Amino acid sequence: MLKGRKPYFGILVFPGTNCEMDCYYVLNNLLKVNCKYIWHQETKDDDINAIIIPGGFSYGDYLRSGAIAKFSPVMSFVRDFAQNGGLVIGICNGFQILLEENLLPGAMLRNNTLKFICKYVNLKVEDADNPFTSNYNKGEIIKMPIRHNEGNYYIDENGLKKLKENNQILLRYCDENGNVNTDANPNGSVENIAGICNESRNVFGLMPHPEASCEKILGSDDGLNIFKSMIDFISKF
Amino acid sequence: MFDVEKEYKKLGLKYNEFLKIQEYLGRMPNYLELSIYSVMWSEHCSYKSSKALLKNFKTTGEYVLQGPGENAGVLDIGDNQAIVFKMESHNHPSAVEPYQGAATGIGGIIRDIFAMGARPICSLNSLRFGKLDEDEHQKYLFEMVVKGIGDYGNCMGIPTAGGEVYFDETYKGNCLVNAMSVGIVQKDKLIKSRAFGAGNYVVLIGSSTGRDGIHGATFASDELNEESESRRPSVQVGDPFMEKVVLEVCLELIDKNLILGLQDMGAAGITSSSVEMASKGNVGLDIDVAMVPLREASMLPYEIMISESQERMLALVEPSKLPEVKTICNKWNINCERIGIVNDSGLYRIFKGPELLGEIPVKSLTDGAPVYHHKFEKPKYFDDVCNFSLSEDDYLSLLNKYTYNEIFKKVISSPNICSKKWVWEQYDHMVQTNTVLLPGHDSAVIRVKDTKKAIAFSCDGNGRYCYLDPYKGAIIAVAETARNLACCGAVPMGLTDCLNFGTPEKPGIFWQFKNSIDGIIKACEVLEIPVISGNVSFYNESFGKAIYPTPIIGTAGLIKDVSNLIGMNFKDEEDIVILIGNDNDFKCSENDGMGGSEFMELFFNKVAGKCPDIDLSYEKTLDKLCVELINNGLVKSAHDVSTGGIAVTIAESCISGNIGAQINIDEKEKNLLKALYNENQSRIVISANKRNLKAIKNKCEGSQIAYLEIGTVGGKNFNINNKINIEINEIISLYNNTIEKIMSK
Amino acid sequence: MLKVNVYVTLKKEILDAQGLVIKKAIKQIGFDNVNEVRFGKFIQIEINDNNKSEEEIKKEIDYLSDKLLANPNIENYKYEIVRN
Amino acid sequence: MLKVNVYVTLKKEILDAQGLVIKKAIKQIGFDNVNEVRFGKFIQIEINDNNKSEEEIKKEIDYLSDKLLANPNIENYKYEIVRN
Ligand SMILES: Nc1ncnc2c1ncn2[C@@H]1O[C@H](COP(=O)(O)OP(=O)(O)O)[C@@H](O)[C@H]1O
Ligand SMILES: [Mg+2]
Repeated sequence: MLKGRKPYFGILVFPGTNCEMDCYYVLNNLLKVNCKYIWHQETKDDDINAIIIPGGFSYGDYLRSGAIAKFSPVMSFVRDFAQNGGLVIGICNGFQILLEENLLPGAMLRNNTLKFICKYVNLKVEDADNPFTSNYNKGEIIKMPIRHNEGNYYIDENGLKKLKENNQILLRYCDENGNVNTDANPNGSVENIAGICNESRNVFGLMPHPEASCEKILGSDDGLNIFKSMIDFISKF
Repeated sequence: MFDVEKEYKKLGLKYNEFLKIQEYLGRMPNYLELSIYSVMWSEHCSYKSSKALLKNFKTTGEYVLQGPGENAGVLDIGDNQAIVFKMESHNHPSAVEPYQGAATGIGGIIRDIFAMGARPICSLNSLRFGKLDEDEHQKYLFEMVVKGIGDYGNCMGIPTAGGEVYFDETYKGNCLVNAMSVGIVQKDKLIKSRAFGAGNYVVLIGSSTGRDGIHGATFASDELNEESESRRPSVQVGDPFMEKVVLEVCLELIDKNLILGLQDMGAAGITSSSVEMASKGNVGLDIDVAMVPLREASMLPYEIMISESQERMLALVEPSKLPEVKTICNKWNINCERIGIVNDSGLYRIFKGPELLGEIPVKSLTDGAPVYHHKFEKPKYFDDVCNFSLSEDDYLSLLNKYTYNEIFKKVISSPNICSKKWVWEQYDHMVQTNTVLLPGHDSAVIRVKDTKKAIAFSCDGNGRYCYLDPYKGAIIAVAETARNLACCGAVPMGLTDCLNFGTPEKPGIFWQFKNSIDGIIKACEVLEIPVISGNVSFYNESFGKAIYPTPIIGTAGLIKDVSNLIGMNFKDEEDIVILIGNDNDFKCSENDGMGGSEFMELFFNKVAGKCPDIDLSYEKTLDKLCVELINNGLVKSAHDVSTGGIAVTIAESCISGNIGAQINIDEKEKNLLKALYNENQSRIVISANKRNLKAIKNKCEGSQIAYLEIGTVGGKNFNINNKINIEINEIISLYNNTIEKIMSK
Repeated sequence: MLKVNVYVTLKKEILDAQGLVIKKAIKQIGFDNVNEVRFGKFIQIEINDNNKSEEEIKKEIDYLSDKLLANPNIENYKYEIVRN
Repeated sequence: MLKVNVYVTLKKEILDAQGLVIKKAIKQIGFDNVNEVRFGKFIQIEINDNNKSEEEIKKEIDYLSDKLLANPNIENYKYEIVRN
């Protein structure tokens, strides 16, 4: 029911969100698809068929990143939307919110460096059989920036096992040759995990910023295929 | 009753100032009034020591829409767009409480930018600390200041895309934290701070008011000593989340045409912001302290009036628009209270409900503030220190101790030279997706979406040069920023400054100040860069010893077509390395460019000698030429020679390009160490494909700029005259990891 | 009036990077008999007493802690209620 | 073995931005009888007992708290020593 329509992205805005315009620019100006902002107090929206929870510091990331945003009225809409198979992507703070909301398993700890990290990293596409990374080849190495304080992904052993069994790990930090090792792990994440999806593969969270790597002039356009994958998925019959 | 005679001193007022207040009022002030005068007449708010000199800056020019006088200066960048920027110091608060001091410094300068209606698009910072090695306190300050800047800017979603950091003993007791913020605005959405129209409301938006920062403005206008410890409560703390919300609220209010004026609250809180609004509009104002949302109910009226609680703005609102203003503030869940009303009496009146607590003529607080013309005199150190130069023997004995390789490695891993990656990786420098030249190059470059344009920014200032010659040192600071812009293909449009000096009442210090200002004036005149905003920070002394005079310059330049951007990194094997500009190195000039150099400090532990010379009109021609070469696509990289000399410049182009180079410097006429490490001005190292050499040479000749081929890009080694020969990987690791190593020790 | 002090700590099995750094610093200062340091949060909540039973209040605080103050995936909490 | 629990809180007069945001969130969840929320740190230190006197240990912890755990510009601390 969601497929075969013209893509229409809703970009959530919480107080403290700060990447909403960057997402808007990519969708509206670069990819020329419909998109609009959705204020955190909204409880429904009938136009959209994909949701982006953008990066930033919702509620200042006070207490715990993402912890307070999950109480916003819009989140019950997001939950319903996801349960009905709608595509939801959470980027950075958006990923943290999805974890807090339990739409994705695991939790975020502070970077093991105890510092904010802003830099380009290499990522390995671990799975291309989902609506978010289908435009890449499995095993492809892509470059995107990370910009976060709390991107140290944690999940317990059972959870990890399940993630692996269901191919829910979509992106891992790696070096430029694709080696996934401790040296290439910027923040201490379990098994270099940078992005995961849920079991039904329609909710995706990642720490790197695809919206900030969609133009060569910024240093990389590798992020574009995330959005293109989603658009293809929605448009397909 | 309070003892007014005793209190004025405690508030930092001088006797003659106290008399002047009585004269303005025609009576004794009460404590509230006295407090208001003391903050308004503090150096920080009144510029009483510097006003007379700052008047002489050139403040108009081709691009200038708004010079000094508003919250920030404004430059026209075409297409109905303008950029707004200013730099400000937060030195004293950062010395006492580095994390919060730096954070609130960033918060403060950002408010100045959106007070003009602009959306902040970039921040830069200039930092100075004592030497890091073996000094845990300096490391702590550095760590916390960087964290404070990062946490605040990152949360705001404003890229901190540039800056500079230097370490020198002179800043040990008095670090410098200067922050610059830049915003962009549609010209027709620019808003001013002027209050007008009797009956219009003054509305406070943002955080509630607490006791923090009381007497902060007077604190900033004082030397640091044992007593500053006990006055610590004046430290304010920042709430970047609140500021982000306040920013969005203010921009929404302006966008919907709901407000008539806007002013940020900085030093001296409600008092200075409201008085400035009234003074600029030549009106009077009634403030009701009972309307101010408080954090602690027990606050006294004077505390409310001068509290420096952060993240607050004052808006001028037409009464009929107040409900709509409130609706928007409610949507964002922040305070919005009408605390004042414009009157046409010219009086500033403070009420608590119906009760009148104080009454002061507005203009007596601003235009009527005292102006000082301090004495100035060449300081004693001057002749001594400048009459020094390294002898040939000095160089020889150094070469007896170290090899060329060892010397170079020491230079490239000096904290003043090496990469500041440790710093900028803690700053979100990419948010807003406009940073097209990442930190590490000569300027921060921010593109303007939906146009071909980009804006380049560079911050610079060299305290050592200014110590050796404040006039020339200040000129060099301006010239260095212009040259940094030129290396990115940008034409300078205007600058902001932050002037960090010691105690202005000392004639030697005031001499430094006066000469620095004259230097800036001269440089601005020749290079045609107007001053559009700035800030003065005096009393940068600890235990009676002043820092080196440190004027910091932040310049903005326009890049017409961002697709021409090249960066400083060497690109391809077999490209030719060319030095363009000042060829004094290869002749024998009187000034060897070693005075105040990093080399001299590093190996001889001395800051002495003659400040390098600079010929401003030559500099201007060189910069123009560089931009032309870039715009014509003739060169592949450009990087200017600055601290550390040409060896460092070439190495940085290799490091950022991850490629080696073979360099041959003609040593016939002078020793190689001098040639490599002198800091002579007006030089740029470019690289180009062989086929473009002729065209480049012709252009240089046409501009009468010296052209010299000095080597070839390529290979895995950094090689100069076969005397320095090191694998590029080793250099990269030294350059990139030095600070991290020191900081994790 | 009621005061509730909530203490949130990382679960034992989770590496506490902040705690480790503090431990290192404590050792550096010269206290080498430190064994372990755990870093947590301390949240003081003041509630207008509304004559709720201890039971009810506990239920509320548990709810709050579970949903907001602590993330049960990584954190434990405990609390105490102080009446005055 | 000794356990020291150190509680670090912002001084009363210092803006507690985190506390304010948490308070708003608690209200939003539906507990509108919250008066105030203060956000602080909770540091648990485990020390190998070395037969130091209570006195000595207190001196050490005071020193630690002052220098490292709390920022005296803006924070207060208190602690308790638990022996087991
Ligand atoms: N505090 C800082 N914040 C952000 N970037 C910085 C900082 N310090 C240095 N940088 C970056 O490092 C690079 C080199 O700085 P600097 O040595 O001052 O350059 P230059 O010698 O060309 O003036 C620049 O790109 C600058 O923006
Ligand atoms: Mg430069």
